[in-house]
Amino acid sequence: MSVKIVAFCCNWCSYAGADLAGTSRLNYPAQVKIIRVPCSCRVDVQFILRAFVRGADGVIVCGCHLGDCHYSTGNYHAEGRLTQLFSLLDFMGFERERVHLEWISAAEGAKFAATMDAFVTQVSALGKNERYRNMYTKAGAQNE
Amino acid sequence: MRIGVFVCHCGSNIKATIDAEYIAAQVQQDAKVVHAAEYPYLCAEGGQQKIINAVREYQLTGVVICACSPRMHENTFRKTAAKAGLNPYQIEIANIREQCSWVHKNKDAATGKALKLAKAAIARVKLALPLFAGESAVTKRALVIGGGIAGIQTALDIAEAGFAVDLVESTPSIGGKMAQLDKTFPTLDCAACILTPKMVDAAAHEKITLHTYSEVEEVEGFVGNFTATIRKKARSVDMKKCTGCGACWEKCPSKRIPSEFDCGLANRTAIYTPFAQAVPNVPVIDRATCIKFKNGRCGLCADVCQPAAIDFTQEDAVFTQEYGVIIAATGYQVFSLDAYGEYAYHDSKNVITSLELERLMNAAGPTGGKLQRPSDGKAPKKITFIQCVGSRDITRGKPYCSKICCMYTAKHAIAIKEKYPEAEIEIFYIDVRTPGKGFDEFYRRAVEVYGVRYIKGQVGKIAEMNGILHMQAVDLLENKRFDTTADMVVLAAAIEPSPGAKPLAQMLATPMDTLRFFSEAHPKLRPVESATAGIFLSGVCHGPKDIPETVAQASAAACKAIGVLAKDKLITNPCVAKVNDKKCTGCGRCIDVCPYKAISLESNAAEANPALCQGCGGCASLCPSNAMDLNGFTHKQVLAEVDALCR
Amino acid sequence: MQSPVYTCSLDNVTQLINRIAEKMPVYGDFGSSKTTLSPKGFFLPALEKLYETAKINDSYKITPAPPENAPFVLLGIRACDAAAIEILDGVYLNDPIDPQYKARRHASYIVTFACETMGANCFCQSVNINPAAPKGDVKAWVKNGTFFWLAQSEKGERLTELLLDLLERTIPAGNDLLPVEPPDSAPALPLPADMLSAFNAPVWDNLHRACIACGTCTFLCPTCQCYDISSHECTENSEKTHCTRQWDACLYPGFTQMAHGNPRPSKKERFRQRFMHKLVYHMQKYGTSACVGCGRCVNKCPVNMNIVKVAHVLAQEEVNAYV
Amino acid sequence: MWKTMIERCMQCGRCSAACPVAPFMDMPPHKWVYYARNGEGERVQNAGAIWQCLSCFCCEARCPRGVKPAQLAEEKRALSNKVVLLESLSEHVIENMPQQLLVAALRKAR
Amino acid sequence: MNEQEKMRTRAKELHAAGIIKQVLAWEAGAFPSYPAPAFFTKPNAFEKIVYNEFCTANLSKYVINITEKTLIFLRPCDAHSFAQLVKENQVKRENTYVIAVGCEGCVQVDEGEARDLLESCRTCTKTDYPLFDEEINTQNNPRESTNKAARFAEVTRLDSEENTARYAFWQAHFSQCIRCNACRNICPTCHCKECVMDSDHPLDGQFYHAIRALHQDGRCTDCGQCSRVCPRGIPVHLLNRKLIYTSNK
Repeated sequence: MSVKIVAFCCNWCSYAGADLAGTSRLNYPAQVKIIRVPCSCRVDVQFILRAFVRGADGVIVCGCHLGDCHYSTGNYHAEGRLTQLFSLLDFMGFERERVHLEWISAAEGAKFAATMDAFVTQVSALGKNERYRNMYTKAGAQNE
Repeated sequence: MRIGVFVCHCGSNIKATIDAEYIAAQVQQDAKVVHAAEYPYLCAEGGQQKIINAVREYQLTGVVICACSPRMHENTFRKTAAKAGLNPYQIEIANIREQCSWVHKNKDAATGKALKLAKAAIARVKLALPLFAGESAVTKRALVIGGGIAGIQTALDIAEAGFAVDLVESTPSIGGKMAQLDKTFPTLDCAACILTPKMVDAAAHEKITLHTYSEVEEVEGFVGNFTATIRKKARSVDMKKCTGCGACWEKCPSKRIPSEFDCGLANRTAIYTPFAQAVPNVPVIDRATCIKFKNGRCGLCADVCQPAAIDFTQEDAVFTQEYGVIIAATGYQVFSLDAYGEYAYHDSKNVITSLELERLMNAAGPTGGKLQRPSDGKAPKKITFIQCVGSRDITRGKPYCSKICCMYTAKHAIAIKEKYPEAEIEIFYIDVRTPGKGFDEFYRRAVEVYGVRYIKGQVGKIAEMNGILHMQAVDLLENKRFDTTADMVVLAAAIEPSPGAKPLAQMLATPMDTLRFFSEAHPKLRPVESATAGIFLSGVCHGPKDIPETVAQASAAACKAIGVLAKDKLITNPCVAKVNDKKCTGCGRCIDVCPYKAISLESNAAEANPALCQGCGGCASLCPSNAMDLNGFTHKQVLAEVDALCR
Repeated sequence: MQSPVYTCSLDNVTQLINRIAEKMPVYGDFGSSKTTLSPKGFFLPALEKLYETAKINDSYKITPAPPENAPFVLLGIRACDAAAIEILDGVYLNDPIDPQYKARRHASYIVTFACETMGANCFCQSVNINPAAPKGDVKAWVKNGTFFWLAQSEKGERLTELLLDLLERTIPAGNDLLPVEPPDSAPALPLPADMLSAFNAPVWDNLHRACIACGTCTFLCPTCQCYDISSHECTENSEKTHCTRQWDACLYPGFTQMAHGNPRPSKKERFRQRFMHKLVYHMQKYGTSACVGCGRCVNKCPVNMNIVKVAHVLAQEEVNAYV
Repeated sequence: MWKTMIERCMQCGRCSAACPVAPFMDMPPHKWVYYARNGEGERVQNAGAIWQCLSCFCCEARCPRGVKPAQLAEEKRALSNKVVLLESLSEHVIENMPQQLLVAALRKAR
Repeated sequence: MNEQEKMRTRAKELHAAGIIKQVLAWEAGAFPSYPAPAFFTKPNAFEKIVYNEFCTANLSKYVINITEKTLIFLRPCDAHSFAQLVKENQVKRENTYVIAVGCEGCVQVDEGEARDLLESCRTCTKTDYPLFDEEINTQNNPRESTNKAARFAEVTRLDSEENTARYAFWQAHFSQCIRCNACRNICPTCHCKECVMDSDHPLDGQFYHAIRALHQDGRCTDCGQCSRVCPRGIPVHLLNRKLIYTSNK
């Protein structure tokens, strides 16, 4: 079963980058499904964790390059918060490669497609996200 | 909840790789979807009509449109929904063109993904609350901070449009740096001839109120509803009575105070007007140097003043005023050359900056326009100009090019050669940058007509020995180091924002770059507005620029400000943060994350000001108890979308 | 006819256990003290699936979970836990009978073990339970080096038949049949003079504040028997759902959350309910307090709140800050 | 090897202007950086100028882009296998050689 | 430990002087080594105040939204939590009268006997009191910098291991978790009126521990209560320490 990827894209830069990838007819895997958010700082840690628990195998957050944020400091807060989340997930033993933060501007359609390609291959290598579902069940226990 | 789903073919753009009928059929399995249809061109007139009819016929309370990117037609479909009587924020768009049909070739994969995106949009629209754009009143009055050419031009344009303007200037007279200049490039017409008429117009204009010798102390509020506290420093002279006759500063005994206006090259009295054509032409008592204020004796000026306008007991007057918009026009100052010992600027009187040269050349200046060496007053026969002193320097100076030096140095060279044809002028440069209209022709005239010698190289060291300035220099084209001498050296010093800019930016909560220039909202889309709504940028406070550009930008800032003042009501973006005060514990963590300082603590619960909030959502995702939420992108909506996409 | 007392030497007790283990699974041992978790989990698991529903075109098919009636043996159950199991029987085996509980309970053999010493925070004697005379299908005890085994129920006899070749009938000289009686160390747990008035006692306002409503006491308590039923969607395919029963705690805010709101809105009501149920309501309905004095809640409560202090305060014996 | 930041140079010539020894050099400091940047390192290495450099660091102090010509010279000297023999300097030269030049020369002599 | 006497006398004096209305301290329980936090309103009850190495509960959370003027005794870890609560406007400083008390570390109690020093006390690096009105032998806080290394030893040890080894470590622990929320209810900086795990994510218990730790990022004062109260002994404080460790870097 192919992996499920959720991508949070900020409306002003990376979502526009995704649209540009579209208009330039570039190609990236269909498992990637994009959720539009006003700014990368709108991506709450609960959204990412909820996605994993509900069956996503990889989550990528895209935002404007540092300094280009439409809301001036949004992406700095996003970076601060998400680096803490990623280091905690790694600490808890979840594969760090299932989450990713990338700055993509409205003019980088090609970069968007390339980033999605690379991310899907990276997550497919890890396969389905069993660790999230089994964290609370003893390896052998079956009470789900 | 009755939802209608409309799948667009977009001609063949979507239809080619996505099976629209299949999606229209599949979404009907959801009990809440009461109508689903597809149409070749939804954005066209026919398509929109189809949506309006369906909304009326099936009494739809939510519409999902599977078509192109919301960045393309979100507003179009919002207007369609409004026409159909539905709240414009109860429609959701699934981007199945740019982000699906155009980027996935395999039909099944594309259709499967499109169905998932449609289901996600349905999940969002089920939770979409009707949103209503807020309104806030607009005070029909503008505040311009900084009385240079930029501030004056902006004030005049706004006043011409019929709105009241307060022009606040910290020095005793408006005019700014331009008043100190002799001639202006590229037309060589005299600065005063352009500036003074504008100053008089500004003073006389019934819509403009001048507040000179005043400073803005505090600014609160938001676009349309600013409240500024302004302190009018005590001039110790009653402005109504004073006729500007000048008897007082004639008689004033303390005459040895270096005049800021003349860059210290001449002296002024304790009671003074900065320059002859000062507007308002009312003197100010400099309390730090006036003998009356130092030890209570003197008071001569009061005695000679017929209209008895002198009033030593005058106090600072602080007043608050409502404004709709604020324009920053704080201008620039010359970069201090303390770090550049090698040019001996502080050691030798004959090494001066270009601004000081402007004063020496100015007819109203300390030498009445005669070019003299500040040390011995003789006319200099050989003058050397050194460019880029402090500019383009990342170690001790400013990393940027100050933009105006190449042109004003060429102007000085021509002006000197016109008055003293026999003078010998050398200019050391890295690159001569003259990009403006008629600028390069002007620079070539200096070289070809007036025989000014441009040397591509630099001066390493200057030392004054018995009146002669000896210089160690290098000529890169000759590729050799040589020594030369000069009677006077003029340094083209860098320019930097005026000291008042940083505190003002903090007061207005407008972003500033690391070099203390105001940051524009967007270099191309919104060049004269700051990121904070209602604050506009005029002149060099935004970045180095010459007078033609300053005036152009000043008018642009005025036009943008008029755009706000002309409206009676400001429509505020409805997708703003809103707090559920039953859940909010008042911990205040959201306050610091807001780039627009839109959040405040009211009786132990946070509150977001809809007029200031731009809807970035940083506060909503920081709030641990989900008390803070963002209209249009609520926690529940995004979670529902995540669930729909992950199932 | 009271069945005879059997004995065997201490070292072949493990043989006894292995023999039983050949027939059916055996849990627990004759360890030094009571287990940290109570045995209620064997009859009322923390989480069990009640039934599954599957959607078949437009109708639903419900498949109840099969009852677990495979026999099993619990060894080393102490007097307090044995009494607790009886209390649970009183609730789950009387009308309305709980089928899952009944299946597991009838399949179980309880081998109890007498306590010679009182644990640090045991107070079973205060709730008139004799630690030396535990109920259960079989009572076992150790007295100066010999292991005694006495079947006390029909199930107990069936179990003893399996071990006849390992057990002897002879009683070693100088030994009477009774196990050692530990001294009576804790005063009787006082019960509120007027049962129902305790509900409005002003002490609750102050008494509840230390509690952090974490529910650890209800989780460990052998007699706490409240549960919550909820149905979940299988995350894999949304056509199937299953309904589960899991332990709940009256201390949790969601415990009595209803459509109109929550009759026990604040921690105070929930804290009061926990102890009123244990000391007063159960006493009224079944004649005994629902507390068996095992002391697990005293030991594990993070803020050292416990039922003994509450009982004393309720009985107004102890005048202190709360009154 | 050494952080010479030569990529930042804008050929303004201030280093050569500031260099006290530049008039006597066959290749002024701004040319060292120019050639080093264009990949002609050997030209600089073979230039006599790098041996005339007093290591007074005036060039680095005055450079507006933070380029390090003196360190570039130091690097080239280290690369070249030329050796300044102390005994080859006459008595007279040692007496009235400026103290700074003596220290710089000795530091380079091996 | 004569702090107990001084605390009782000070409580009486302050109450008599009308400066305070009630006292929050530890009270002797029915069993000797189980003192519980309690509010004392009647002076005659002040005799019940007890202070020994069994007083393991952190008192700062009980003063949230307190209305009457309360005397509260704080040790270094409680004091830091209290300061964070004041910073987050959860308690009005003027409603509290704070006495800082010395602390030599508390011990874990199991079956009535004292086991070893609490994990948080063994690696305690706090010897200062951010805010207090009075002090009672605060000089004898012995812990100096010796614990600085110990504080993050476990975090660095886990970090050095393989990702799968860490997963096994945490799975072994979290599969024991009974979601009693004690770690959330005891944590001073976890004071939401309604927890998002109950309101917005009732069915997603799997990321409860990650969310709880991340919500304390930048606020956690490392008082160690979350691990102390866990009935299943899960070292959840390591999650918070990891966040502190990375944000320090």
